[in-house]
Amino acid sequence: MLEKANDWSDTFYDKWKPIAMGFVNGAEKCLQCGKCTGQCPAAAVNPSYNPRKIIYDLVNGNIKRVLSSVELWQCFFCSGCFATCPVDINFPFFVFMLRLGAMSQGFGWEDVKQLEKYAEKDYLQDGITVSPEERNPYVIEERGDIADIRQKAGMPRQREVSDEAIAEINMISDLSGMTNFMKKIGGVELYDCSKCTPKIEEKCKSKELPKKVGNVKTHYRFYNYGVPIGGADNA
Amino acid sequence: MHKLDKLSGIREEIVADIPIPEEIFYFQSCVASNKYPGIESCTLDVLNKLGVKPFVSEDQTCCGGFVTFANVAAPTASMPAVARNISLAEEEGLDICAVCNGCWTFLNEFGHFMNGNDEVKESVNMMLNMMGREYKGESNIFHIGAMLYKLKDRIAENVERPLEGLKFATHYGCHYLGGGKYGAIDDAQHPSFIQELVEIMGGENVDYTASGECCGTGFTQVINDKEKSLDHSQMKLESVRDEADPDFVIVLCPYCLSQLDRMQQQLDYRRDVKLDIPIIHITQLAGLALGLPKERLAFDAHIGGQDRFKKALNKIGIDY
Amino acid sequence: MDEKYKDGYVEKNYMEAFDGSGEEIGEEVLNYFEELFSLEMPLGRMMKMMPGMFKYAKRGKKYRKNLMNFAPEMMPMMKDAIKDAVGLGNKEERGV
Amino acid sequence: MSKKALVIGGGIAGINAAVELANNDKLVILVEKNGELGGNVNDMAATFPELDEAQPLLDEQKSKVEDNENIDIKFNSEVISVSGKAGDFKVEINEDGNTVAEEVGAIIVATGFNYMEPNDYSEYGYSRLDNVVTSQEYERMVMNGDIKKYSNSNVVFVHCVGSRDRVKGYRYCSKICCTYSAKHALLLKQEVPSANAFVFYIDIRALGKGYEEFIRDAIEDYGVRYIRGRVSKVINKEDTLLVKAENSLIGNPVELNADLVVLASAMEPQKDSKELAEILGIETDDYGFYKEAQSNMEPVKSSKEGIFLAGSCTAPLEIRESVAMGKAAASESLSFLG
Amino acid sequence: MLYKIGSDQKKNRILQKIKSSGNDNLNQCLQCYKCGGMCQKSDKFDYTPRQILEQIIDGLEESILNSRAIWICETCNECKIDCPVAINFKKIMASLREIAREEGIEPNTEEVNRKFVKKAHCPKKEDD
Repeated sequence: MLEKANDWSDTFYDKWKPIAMGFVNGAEKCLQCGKCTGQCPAAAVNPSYNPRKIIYDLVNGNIKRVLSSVELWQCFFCSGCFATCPVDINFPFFVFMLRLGAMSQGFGWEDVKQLEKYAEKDYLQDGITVSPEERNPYVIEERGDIADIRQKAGMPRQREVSDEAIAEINMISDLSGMTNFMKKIGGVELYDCSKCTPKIEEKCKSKELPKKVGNVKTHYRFYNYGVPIGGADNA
Repeated sequence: MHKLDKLSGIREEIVADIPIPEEIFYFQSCVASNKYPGIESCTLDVLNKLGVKPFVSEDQTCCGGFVTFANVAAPTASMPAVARNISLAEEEGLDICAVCNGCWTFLNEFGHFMNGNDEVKESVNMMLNMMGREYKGESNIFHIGAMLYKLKDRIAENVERPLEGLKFATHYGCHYLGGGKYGAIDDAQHPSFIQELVEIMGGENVDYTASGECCGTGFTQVINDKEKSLDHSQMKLESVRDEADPDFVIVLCPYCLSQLDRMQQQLDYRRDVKLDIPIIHITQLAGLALGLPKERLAFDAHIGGQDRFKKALNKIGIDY
Repeated sequence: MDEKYKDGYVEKNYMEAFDGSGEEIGEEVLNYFEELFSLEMPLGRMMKMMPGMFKYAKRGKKYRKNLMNFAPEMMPMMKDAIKDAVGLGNKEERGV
Repeated sequence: MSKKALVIGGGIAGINAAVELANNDKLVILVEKNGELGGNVNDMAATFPELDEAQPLLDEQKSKVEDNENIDIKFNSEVISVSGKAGDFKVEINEDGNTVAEEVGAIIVATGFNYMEPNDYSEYGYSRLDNVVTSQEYERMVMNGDIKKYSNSNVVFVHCVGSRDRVKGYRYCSKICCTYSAKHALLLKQEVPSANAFVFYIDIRALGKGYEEFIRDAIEDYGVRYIRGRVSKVINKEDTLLVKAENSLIGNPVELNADLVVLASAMEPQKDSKELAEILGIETDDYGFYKEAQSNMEPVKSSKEGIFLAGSCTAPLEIRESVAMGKAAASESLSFLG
Repeated sequence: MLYKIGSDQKKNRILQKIKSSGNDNLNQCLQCYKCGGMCQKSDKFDYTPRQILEQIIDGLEESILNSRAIWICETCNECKIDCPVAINFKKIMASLREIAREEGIEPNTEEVNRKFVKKAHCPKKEDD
């Protein structure tokens, strides 16, 4: 993997810190000691994920490799690295910000598309991100309807969020541009698992990319941090 | 046996400045209300029993942490939503108590951030004034685990159903101790405050190698890349089954609870791994010890470990 | 080994996926973040907020009341935004 | 100008300073906090890079001091107050309870360092897990032969515990852990050839004469496995310790079942170094090490005239440099002794 | 991917084969990457030469034998000339290829060096 160093933008990180309002700072203090990758659950299961390399590329300005990489989207967000880091780098915030940057370049939309349903259908329509609706057939017949369990526990059958609150978060979402951000992606419509057929399963599992998101051309991502031994089949 | 006496990482100065309020704003968590209602009912009853009246508001929406860190909502979109939720508690003049690591970290992180950055606070308040609300940033956010640890003497007095003969393993979750390491009451690498509570309630602590590991959700990996998330959860649950073989695993966050609970069925279905481990939340543990009835504990909402639930609960006198 | 990862597929393609050198891509991403995190209220952004406010107002009477008592605070902001956009403000201050 | 000099601290630096002054027929008062001389070298099994026995070497130095009648050694004693200026300081020393007043021309501070107790590093579980020891305890284990029970087992040496760490430790590098970890691995291999030694390092800093060859011999001839990556966690499995780190030369995380974990903990100043600085009226840096007058040109002079510094009370040093500094402090203080 | 170490080096099959084939100064490698810097084909490699050495010592057979580097190596041995400890990298690559052939692992790269493609009619033994 040839490092075209002249293709790096070495002023990116310094200019980026003030813009990101203090969410991201401290990466220049990194000792490259590897303490974060040692305890990282994602690095243990993914063939080529390595937080130390991502910080190294960010600070040195190799942002092309970071933004176009699959590894950036494999982070578990468990902030164990922030807990053990000897220089206190809050790595999950870096991943969160870099993912926003990668999406602005057209990468990562196949994952965000699958999550968009939780924001548009659940969060904005009934104010709760995780909806009571179950899709796992085993859970539906074994455990039964959650509303009965809530009633047996002496609580209202369904948690109510007042429409005033829903009106307010919808306004916040419109004002801050989140609504038209989601309209561009168009979420994955989720199928009923109990009526699953091979065709539906193939469509549900496939991660096809939205053609374009707004005026941003979308691309597939690449394993930029090492050869995916054994990991390539679900690339 | 967990070596408690040797070195406890509890940060006394942080525990000291947690106030014991008469009333507190209970921040409803989305996974708890729609998947595991036992957490909500136990929290309300336990707080009432311990003399802290929980205040529940229907205006309180989701903390928005999941949609933000799943990159669907940019931070500028979810910060006003966080400020709106905190302003609800400020209207009542109460502090907030969150039952989920994610809610606590998200409200805390953005709360501190907005207090530190005035222009952000101004622009957030500009949006909130449109709805007639205002974010002052006075009420602080506490985790239910920290509250229960702070009220441990009252718990000791109110234990009605001592948990004799039950073995408890713990899973502390990542965001409270790791992500919020400067606000949490315990040390991220070797936490022990749940073990202390278990000992107060009469139970026995067992330890296992992967107790410090993440539960495997990876925040969005369980949706985007289920195989990797299953690998990690399998490693963790097998370490629990083989080394600790507990009656209950206590977690601090409903999202960990849903992951460790439901992945047992997925692992059985996809990878033929037989697991039968009951996973309960710390509020349900407190409810168990303070003698709450079976319906309020709502263990039937849990998917995995149902036969072990039966065995363990019969041992302490609940015919489940 | 997956077909996609043979001989230099990665080097060739991830370079082509970006249409621009590292510096340009850096500028683009920085501009995106600048616009995402900017706190000023130019007229364009205020216009984009209008539909959200109307939708909120349509929902009911008490929401309209909230917007009404927000109006006095909004008026000065609108004036500055329009002044900036139309350029009536004094030139040196805006460094034109 | 009084003929007497005061040397605070009976470690290897203090001993050499006292002997040099005594050989120039000056009277020396040697104040030692504990009951015996030698300081940190008492716990050492061997020295590097020659790997020869440390205790005989130390006894030879101690006898030089004890047989020298110019040196009056005060055990279990410490300095209470110092007044006056260079050439005739008035010093009060608390010796076993009763205070003694002395007049000295110059003072040499050689209080040395102590190894940091890495209790804050709960990821390594220092005082929580049994088989996790610091390098000082490991040296004692080698000396009294406890090391023999680790035959055909894995012993892990962890670098940079407490040093090069802004959050829970000190930012400076303790200079000699790289070399003495190699020494520990060699001692292990000589004592117990069937044991496997693993050393987790960030970068090898062999900062002295013959140290690089010493470490390379450990790697090449004795087969000590050096892995570049800081240890992230030491987890308590049933009977072994699970060490988690990253081999950052390949980029993959690594797991290892170890039976003994040795932490190369940071060398920090003595607990009471700040109080002693106030008594003497000299400056310390923010860690608590004493500040030299000028770090390059006047490494031995303290910030106050007539008071000299020797050994690792100024910065983490190896024996060789502490001895050199002790002798330099002695020679510089001669001009203040009548 | 996480891998375990600690089992003694006797069981490390590849290391024993390389040691038996004559260069046992593998642990003298300083990991200084002088060899990769000057190698003409190192931009085509997926693992740099020193990473392959490090993996041999750790016994990561699967990732070495599946790597592209062993098949693209030009066997020009320039790396041995510049190496501060003169590790005979050409021989190491040769024995890796032999193991890969015994295991029947197909080279996963089209740019296989012509030298290693054995023609049916050609009696010459590979590499020398």
